[in-house]
Amino acid sequence: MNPLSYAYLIPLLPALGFLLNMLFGYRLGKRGGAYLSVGLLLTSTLLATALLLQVRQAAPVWDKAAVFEVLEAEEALPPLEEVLSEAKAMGASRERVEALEAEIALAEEKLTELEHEALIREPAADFPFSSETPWITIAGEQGIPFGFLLDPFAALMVFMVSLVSLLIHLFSVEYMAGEERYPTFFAYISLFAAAMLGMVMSRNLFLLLLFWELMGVMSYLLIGFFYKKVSAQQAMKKAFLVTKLADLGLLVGIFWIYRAFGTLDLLAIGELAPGLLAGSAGVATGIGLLLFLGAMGKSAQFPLHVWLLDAMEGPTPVSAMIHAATMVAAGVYLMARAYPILEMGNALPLIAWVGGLTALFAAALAPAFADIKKILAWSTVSQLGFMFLGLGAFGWIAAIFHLVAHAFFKSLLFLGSGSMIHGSGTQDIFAMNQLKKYMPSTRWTFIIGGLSLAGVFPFAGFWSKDEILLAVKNALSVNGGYGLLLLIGYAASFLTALYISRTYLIAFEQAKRPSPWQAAKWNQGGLGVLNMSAEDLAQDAEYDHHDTHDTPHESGWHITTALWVLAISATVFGIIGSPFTGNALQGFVYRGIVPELEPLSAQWLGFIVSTLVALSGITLAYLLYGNARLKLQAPQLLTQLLQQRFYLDQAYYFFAAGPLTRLAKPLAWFDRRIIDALVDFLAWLVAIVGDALRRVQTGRLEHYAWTMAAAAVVLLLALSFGGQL
Amino acid sequence: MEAFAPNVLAFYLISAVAIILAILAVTTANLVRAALALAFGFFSLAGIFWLLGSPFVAVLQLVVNAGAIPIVTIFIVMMTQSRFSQLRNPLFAAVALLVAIPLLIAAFSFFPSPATTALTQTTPLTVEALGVELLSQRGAEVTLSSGETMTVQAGTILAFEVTAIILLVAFVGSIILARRESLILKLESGSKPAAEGKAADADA
Amino acid sequence: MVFSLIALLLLALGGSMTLLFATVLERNPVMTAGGGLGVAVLALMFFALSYEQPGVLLGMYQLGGLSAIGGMILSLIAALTILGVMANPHKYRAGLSEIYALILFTALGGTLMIGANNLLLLYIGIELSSYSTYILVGYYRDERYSTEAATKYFVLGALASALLLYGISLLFGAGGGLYYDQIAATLAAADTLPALLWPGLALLLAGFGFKLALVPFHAWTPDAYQGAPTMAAALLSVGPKAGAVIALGNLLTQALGLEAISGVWQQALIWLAVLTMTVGNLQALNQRNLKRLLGYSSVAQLGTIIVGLAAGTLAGFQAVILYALGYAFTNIGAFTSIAALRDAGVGEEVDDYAGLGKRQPQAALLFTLFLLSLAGVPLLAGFAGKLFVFKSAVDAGLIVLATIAVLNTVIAYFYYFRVIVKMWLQPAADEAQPVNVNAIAMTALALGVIGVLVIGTFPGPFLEAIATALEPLGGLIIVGR
Amino acid sequence: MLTLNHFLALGAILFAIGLYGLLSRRNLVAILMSVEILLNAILVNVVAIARFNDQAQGDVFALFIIAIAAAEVAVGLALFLNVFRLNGVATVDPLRRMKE
Repeated sequence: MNPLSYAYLIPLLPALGFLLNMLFGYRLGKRGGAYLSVGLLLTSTLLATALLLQVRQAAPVWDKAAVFEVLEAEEALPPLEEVLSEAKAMGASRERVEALEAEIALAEEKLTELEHEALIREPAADFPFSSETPWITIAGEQGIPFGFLLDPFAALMVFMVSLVSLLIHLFSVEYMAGEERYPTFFAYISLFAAAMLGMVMSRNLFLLLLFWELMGVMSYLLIGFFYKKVSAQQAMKKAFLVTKLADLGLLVGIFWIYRAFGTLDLLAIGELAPGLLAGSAGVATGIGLLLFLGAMGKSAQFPLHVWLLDAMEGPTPVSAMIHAATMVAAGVYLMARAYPILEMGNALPLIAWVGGLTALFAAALAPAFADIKKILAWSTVSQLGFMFLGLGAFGWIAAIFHLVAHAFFKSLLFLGSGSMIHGSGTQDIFAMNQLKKYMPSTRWTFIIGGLSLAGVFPFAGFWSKDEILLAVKNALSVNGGYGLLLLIGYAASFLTALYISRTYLIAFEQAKRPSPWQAAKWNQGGLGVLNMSAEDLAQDAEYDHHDTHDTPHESGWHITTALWVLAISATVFGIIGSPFTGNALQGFVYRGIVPELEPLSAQWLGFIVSTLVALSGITLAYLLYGNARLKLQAPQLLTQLLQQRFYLDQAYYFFAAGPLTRLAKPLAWFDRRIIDALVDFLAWLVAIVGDALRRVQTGRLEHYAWTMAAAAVVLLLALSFGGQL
Repeated sequence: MEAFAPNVLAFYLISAVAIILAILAVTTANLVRAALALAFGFFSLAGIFWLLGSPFVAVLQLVVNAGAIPIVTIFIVMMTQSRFSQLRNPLFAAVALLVAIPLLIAAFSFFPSPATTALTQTTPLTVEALGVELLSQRGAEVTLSSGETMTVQAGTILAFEVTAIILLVAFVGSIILARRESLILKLESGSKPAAEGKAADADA
Repeated sequence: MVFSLIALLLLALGGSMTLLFATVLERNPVMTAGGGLGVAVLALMFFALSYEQPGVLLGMYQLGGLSAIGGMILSLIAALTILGVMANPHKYRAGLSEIYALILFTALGGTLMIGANNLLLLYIGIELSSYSTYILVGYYRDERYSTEAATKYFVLGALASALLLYGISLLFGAGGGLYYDQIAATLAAADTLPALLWPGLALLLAGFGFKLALVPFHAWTPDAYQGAPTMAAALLSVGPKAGAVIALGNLLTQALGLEAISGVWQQALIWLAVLTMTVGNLQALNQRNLKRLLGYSSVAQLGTIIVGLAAGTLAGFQAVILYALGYAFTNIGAFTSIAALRDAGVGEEVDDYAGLGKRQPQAALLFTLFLLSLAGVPLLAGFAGKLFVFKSAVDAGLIVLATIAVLNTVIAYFYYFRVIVKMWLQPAADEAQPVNVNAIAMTALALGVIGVLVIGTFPGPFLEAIATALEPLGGLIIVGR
Repeated sequence: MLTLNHFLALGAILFAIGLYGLLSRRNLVAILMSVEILLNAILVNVVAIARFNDQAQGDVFALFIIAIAAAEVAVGLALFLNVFRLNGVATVDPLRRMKE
């Protein structure tokens, strides 16, 4: 059975969940709607699993050892060609040139032979699966068809998104219980998942953009789910505005692609790009930067990361959804999809730098926070930075490897934090009271997630992060600047290990103690970051006043099941990208003729270094927070600076809001007095003319007949003489 | 002179009669007289058709246009008690002239020129050929009673069938619009269709 | 081929049979209405089955392709109109099956116009749909308004058909035959174009101008709509117009597609389009009666459709047909809303609609959607039609025309939104009593909205089908830049 | 010599007269008579053109015009009777309720 025959159901079922929950959610009993959503998504996940298996079945299989030989043979070619062109330029003898040419031909022949040998199994005839039905047809142009593209990359994403979304749904059944708008929540979050699933399956950029925007809308609604809170209102607006601003870039980029390629079909773009853009790196760079702008917004890259932290105003499952499976992954997905264009231009180093700096900057901020969700949010920003670093360092497969791995462990951590909040009634890690005593499942799964995040052998994060750092190291041969980025990457890894260990130690191991942050007047959230007045803050405080439990409790089976499944995924998943399995993942998802694999010999040094870096981070955290051997008081100024996120948000409000308001005042006057008056005048004129014309309609038959006959005669004269001329 | 060949003479004579009668028909105040003028005008047009070599059209013209229609018209003139048209509104006449004269000028300026074919060179149409055209398909080969075969040029059998529907519509329509009292209305005396359009009844 | 024939026979015989059984079924309005509806729906299905099977019926009528698409649009219009009538049959003198027969004959007339490959059948199709609509407009024989409307429509229609026929006779002289292919061949072979062609073309356009209610041949429209029974106005506003506009496109491209001629009719259509859109919209601005308002609005809409024909390209013709399809759903929906609300006791003046959003939210919502579609709001059928029409105009280099058209859309927003604002934002004049709209009317409205939404969101398949139908014409369109 | 132009001229003159009548008359029946003149003018055109081109289709067309004109008269007269019944006169004068 062709997977296309059922693939459309994968996004459709959660969308159906949305519809049913919106229409009947409140009539389906207490949890009826929720279980309905879970059931639909479970079906989607099963279908996604089938899809992944079928795509795997249809994909070509490579012999790893032979692939190395191919790669070697490939590398040997360019120097030979160089020699030949040099020889020609020098005016070498005919025999020499012929000999060189023969050598190249031989090498090429050998390469083809090797390639043939390395291919253990041919791909199926209809691989990659894709469908196309007419949707928007424009006479004389290609138009925009409606279609799915189910290549290995898409299949992998579909599997990850549906599985993680399913677990988040399951988690929410318990976590959101008792909420007033319980069915609405499930409706929204189902559609959110549907939009992401639809996006990764889209065959063309226009469809992708539609789902992208749908996701934007759903995130807006979900972040503002507690819409009674002023901070939630502000946060939803902020998220929407920032991502919308970035989407503008994406939109222009897509237009540009249509102009350059005459199509938005991803398959066609992939095939056309090397030929079309060969001589025009400028176009490729331009398109790449515009797309990157869109991705920066969705994937929260510096300096457009500001919305992500405040998106924590949404319920915790929403955060998990946004940070793991859907929203932020969209940007990385888009960039990976647009890779054929990106590699023809010069935008990649910039992307690498933005990613690297974001990774470091966010990892540095995380230890300054006490709100567990905010720590994890910074962690997401940082990890996304890693992904973009990988993308920018020519390692797009490494980036998506990390994307999927991150989806598993970050959703695990978020759901874990949700469980902790659920159990202890607070988000402040200092206020949580030795959770390890009360919440064993949460504790162990959190440890697994944390180790994975910190990049400790053998968890998923270890393998994927190392792939990225390896890509950066390899990129050194292209550009020396990547050397600095490699250092930045290691620094960020170190900080990552530090902040996640700190979180664990304080929340699970330590007894409850007064939070140092409560005392400071610049405490969490607050005026500047969300542009809220003091009254708003007070109002919010009243709204979310609830008791913290001194004796936390473990969560129910919905939550622990979700946690354990994710924990297993976060452990196991990395293995398929590791050298143990012959880098199965990299061999599955690739572009070009053969997968570009790395031999173990090139990797083991990186493994050791990153293990050391992670362990040192954990050790430092243990010394600082675990047994407090090391007493280190950060200067208040630094803490404040970090806490206020380098005052970046304030700067935005100051520069965007202040001068704009001042500028707006005269403009408003101009608008009211001149433009509006002009418009009013025009409207008045139109009304007057309309009224006059209305009176022309006298209601008298003879007048009508006269007009008609006269008009016919005029037409007759005009056409007759006009035609004759 | 050739200009005064018998058929030329006949044409001018009949045309003059037809034009004068037509003018009478559109200007006379007495509508009965106008209808009569119309009838005789159409009668003379039948002569034109005869002249053109189309006897069947001429006969049909006599029967329908010159016969039936003026009679029905006179009936309606009587029934609507409007034997005399409210007379000559100069404005109406002026406007009508203002439109009709340019039309005439325009129509006259676009005759095919020079017209070389004389009427005498055309072949009259037999009724049989007309019938064949009317009741067969385009391109069909038909053997005439004379033994000749002819290829059907137009073949209007479909139009002929559709015309039946038009006549049916006209027939039904006249009944709907003009029957004296609606039987159905009596049957359901409860519902007055007069409700529609009431809102505008204030003679806006 | 067979299916198209069956569909035509269904419309012709179905109408006749309804008349025949009128006496038997006189007292059973449901049977007669159901019969009429069934015929229309079946015809729609058979046309749909046949659109990829071209053929010629008795030498005069092109089966399949364009005529099937046209037949589908017209059968659909007939079905929706009949549904609207069914919603309150006693309004239309219950049991009188004539109304269903006349609706079916109007559709048949339109279909014949579209499929005609000669001037004779074109004329007969036009007259068939005209006579049927004359009678439908004057259907309330005891109503002064209805009779006045019908008389105005009839007298002007008679004038128009005389002009059209005079034009046809001149074209017959110029083209040496009644068949489009004969005319095209004669004209293409002529060294100089015959002089009779130009007055013929002018009078032809004048005649079609009346049918399509193009300014300045439009004066009858608002009066006829206001006075006619509402569903008759609904039919009148789309049925003959959809037929005539496609038939005109067919005639102009197939018989008069020669570049030297097309330049002239394009120019004429451009002027007519500009006049029609502008005057129609301006006259609509201050209308108080909703049916009159929709009458003027339909004038303006037709002006917009004509833009696609003026473009003179295949894409333009394609857009015209899509527009006509969407317009059919939208306008019948709007009129059905008015009829349904009227039956429920709401007046026909704009002011009567104040606060309707509270009194009858469902119907008000659907009506709003129809108005939005007429205004051309994205994702609705009206937008798709406008978009593709404007695009074809721009592609044909008619930038100024397209600009004027877009400006006109803005003017149109004023009066459509005036009604919407009235419904949703203003309090009801009388005590806000809920209004009951009956189920059949709601079904008709819902069908209309579904059509509007489907065409608005997924115009692709429709455009595709239309393109397939237009394919055989491609070679005949000599214009195209 | 009689040419096509003679007949077209006759047709044009009759058409102009009919148009004059249609535009100047106020009585509806008189207007209908004018319409008849218009149609007869066209008949002259059609038959003449057909004869000069030796085409039977013009004559056939003429038959249809006559038939359809008769149908038109039937509908029109029924309608005018109705106008008379409702207004007491059969002229255009009372037909001005709907305007603007």
